Amino acid sequence: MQEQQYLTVNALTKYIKRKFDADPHLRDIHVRGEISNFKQHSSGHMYFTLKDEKARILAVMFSSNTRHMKFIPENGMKVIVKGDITVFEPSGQYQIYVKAMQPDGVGELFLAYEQLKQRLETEGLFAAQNKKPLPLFPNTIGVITSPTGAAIRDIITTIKRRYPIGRILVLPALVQGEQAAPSIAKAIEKANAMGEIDVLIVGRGGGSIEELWAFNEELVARAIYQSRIPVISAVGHETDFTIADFVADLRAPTPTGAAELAVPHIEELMDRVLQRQTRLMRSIRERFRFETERLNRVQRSYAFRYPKRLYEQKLEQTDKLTEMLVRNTSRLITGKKEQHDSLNKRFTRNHPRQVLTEAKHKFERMDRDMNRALQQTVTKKQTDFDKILATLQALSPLRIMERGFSLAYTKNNQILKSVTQVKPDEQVQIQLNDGQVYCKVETIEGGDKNAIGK
Amino acid sequence: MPSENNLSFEEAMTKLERIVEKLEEGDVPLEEAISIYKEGMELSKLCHDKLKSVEEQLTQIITEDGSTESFSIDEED
Amino acid sequence: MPSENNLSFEEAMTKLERIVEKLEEGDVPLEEAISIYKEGMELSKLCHDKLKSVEEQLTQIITEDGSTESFSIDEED
Amino acid sequence: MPSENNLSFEEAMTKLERIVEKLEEGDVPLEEAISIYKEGMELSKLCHDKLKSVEEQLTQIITEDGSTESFSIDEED
Amino acid sequence: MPSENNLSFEEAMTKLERIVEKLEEGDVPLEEAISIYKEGMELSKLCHDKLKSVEEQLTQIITEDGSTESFSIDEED
Amino acid sequence: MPSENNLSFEEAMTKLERIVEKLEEGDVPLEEAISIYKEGMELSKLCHDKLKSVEEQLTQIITEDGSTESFSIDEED
Amino acid sequence: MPSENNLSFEEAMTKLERIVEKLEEGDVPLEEAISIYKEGMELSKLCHDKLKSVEEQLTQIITEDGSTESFSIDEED
Repeated sequence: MQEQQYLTVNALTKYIKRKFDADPHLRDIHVRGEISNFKQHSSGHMYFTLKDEKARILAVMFSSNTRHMKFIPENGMKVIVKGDITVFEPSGQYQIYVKAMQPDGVGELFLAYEQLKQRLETEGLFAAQNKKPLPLFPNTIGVITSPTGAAIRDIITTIKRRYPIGRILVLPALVQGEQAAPSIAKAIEKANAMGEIDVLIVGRGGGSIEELWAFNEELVARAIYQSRIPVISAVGHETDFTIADFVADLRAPTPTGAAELAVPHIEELMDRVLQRQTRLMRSIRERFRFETERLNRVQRSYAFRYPKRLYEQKLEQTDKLTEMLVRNTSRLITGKKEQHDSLNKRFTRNHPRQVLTEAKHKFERMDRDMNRALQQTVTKKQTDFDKILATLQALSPLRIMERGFSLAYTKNNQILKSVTQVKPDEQVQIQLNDGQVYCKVETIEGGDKNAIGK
Repeated sequence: MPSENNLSFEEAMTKLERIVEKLEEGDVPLEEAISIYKEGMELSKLCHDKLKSVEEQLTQIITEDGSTESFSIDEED
Repeated sequence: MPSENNLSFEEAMTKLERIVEKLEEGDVPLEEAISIYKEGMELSKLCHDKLKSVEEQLTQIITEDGSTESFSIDEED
Repeated sequence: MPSENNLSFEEAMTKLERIVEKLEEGDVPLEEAISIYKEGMELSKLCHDKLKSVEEQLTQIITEDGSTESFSIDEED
Repeated sequence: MPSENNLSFEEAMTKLERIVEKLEEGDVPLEEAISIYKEGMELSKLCHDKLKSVEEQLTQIITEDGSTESFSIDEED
Repeated sequence: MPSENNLSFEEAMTKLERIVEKLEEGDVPLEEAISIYKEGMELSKLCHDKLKSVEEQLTQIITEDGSTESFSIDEED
Repeated sequence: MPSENNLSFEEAMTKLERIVEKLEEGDVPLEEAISIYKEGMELSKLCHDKLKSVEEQLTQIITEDGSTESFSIDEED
């Protein structure tokens, strides 16, 4: 048993408490017993023991639940309590937490109320979705209550004051005693049968729980539930709800309250009509103003106010482009012109005049050189010739004649050296220095060889 | 709009409310809005007149035998 | 432009607003711009006339129904 | 150049722009330049005429619709 | 030299340029130099005339279309 | 010497140059010298004529194209 | 002395030189000297004539080309 797990007391107690809390049979249970050991704490909480002949249980009732109690509990008092069972962990004791307490005896009514309420609720008689809306402007208001007493007076007064155009139809009913429930139920049925009532007020003035009991009966509850006409319950009790209150389409705390809920106030209605009228006018005016503004906005728009802008910019654009067209064309042509001018300048610079001039110079030089060269050649030849001619002349054998000698030539042009070469009458030519003498031989002498020279 | 005179106050109010809402929503075309507005003004006048011109209604009680009698409370006490 | 007369105020306004937007965007071809502008002017006149007519109708309602006096656009605030 | 009369303003402007660009680039032969220039001047005239026509149309519209202007603008602010 | 009249300005300029280059190189025989020069003179005159004619045409266009006044080659700088 | 007429100025000048050189060497027999000289004179005449013709051509260009002349020269600088 | 007429100027001059040399030697008998001298004189005449003829030819060439002379010199500088 060494592996046995040990529980802490706390864990065990928590476990037991959870068991208690989870059990629905320990929830909202009704318990009958006698009070003992009653103590009321200064905080208002009550602590006591409930017991019978054979057993006892600790009980706690917190002040929040004691507030509406209509009696003060004391030791020895027999009561019926309603509450939940749970475990108080620090002491490990189970207790009943009392939520409601009734003295026993009345206790039976209370139990019946609780049971009926639970049943009807389960059946859905209290369900919100089954509640009928009240007419906004009821023509006829049905009132089911006692025709005498404060309740009917409060209702009628209130309705007449608030809504004089509403018709009030009183359906008298007993609201207390044995016959009350069937009487109320019957009145409800009658109201429905009449078919002219728009809303029903069912109720009475305040009283003890027994006095109000008819409104806790199933008969009344079902009649209310069956009603086609919306029902306002008006049981004059501020705190406790009757079954009728739960079933009714609307609950009013008092008859006066019911009348106020049943009809609108005529002044409010008038206000409402006027307010709608105002809203109508404001709305149409706003609409008109809105649309006017909308139109104005459009009319004030740039495009409408300055329609010239539609084309002014384009005009500018066109002008600019045209200007560029002119400028670019002009520039293009100027460029071509400059190109031509510069080329032409180069061209002109290369005028062939220069070439011609150079050619001429060269030609002239050449021409001159040629003439000069020829001249020199000819001159040299002339000079050479002149020189040799002079030499030749200087060496001339005929120079002897300059000294008085002469040469005689035969007719055969032979120098006459011997007399034998001629005969008389023959022609002889004598060459002198300054000319020639032509002679005729007259005689011949000699034969002596050295006759002249020796 | 003679038919509208037969409307109950409640019907007239309901119509009026709807018209007001419709106009306030603003989705109604302008031309329709003006005719709705006209109708609304007439309904408003109708409601106004109905509230203004009503005489006080009688209070009645159903007797045991099922007949209806006028009923008045003792205003005193 | 007889068809345009059948336009409701809202339709005319919507058209008009579109025209203004288009014109203000500025990319409208020149020839189209002028015809759009023309159309816009006609729509503007149409809307203006419709509003004028609404205003007259409103004034008339008030006059007929003396009780709800002094309707006027200026009345607000 | 009758076909050019069918050009829209924008088309004419685009053509003109291209001509200006071409001239700016400077690659245009001299003889072509003059014919391009002529064409450009015609386009420019076409654009101007169209603008003139638009201006006249506008003036006419504004004169006709002089009334529209006044209504709504005054009442505002 | 009738064929040369069919030359475009640019073709004439190109031919002229070649002539100028040749002349600038300087080795041109005398007779060729003179005939080349003659041709150059004609080409230069052709270019000049073409420029002159273009200028006149431009001036004429401007005059016809009075609106775009004062076009002139001088307008540059 | 008909073939010589087909000589260019430069060819004729070259021939002439050779003749001058030969003459300048001085050893040329007289008769040969004179015949060489004769030939030189013809070449010289040819060159002279060519120069004359070129000059005339030049003058003619200027005269014919008086406008061109003035155009290109004046316009310079 | 018909053969001598076929001599060139230079051959004649050479012959003449030799005659002069012979005469200078002085040993020549008078008769021979005289005939040599005569021959020299004839050669001399031949040379002289050739020179004369050259001169005439030159004069003739120059006269023919008289124009040439004036052209090139005057126009220059």
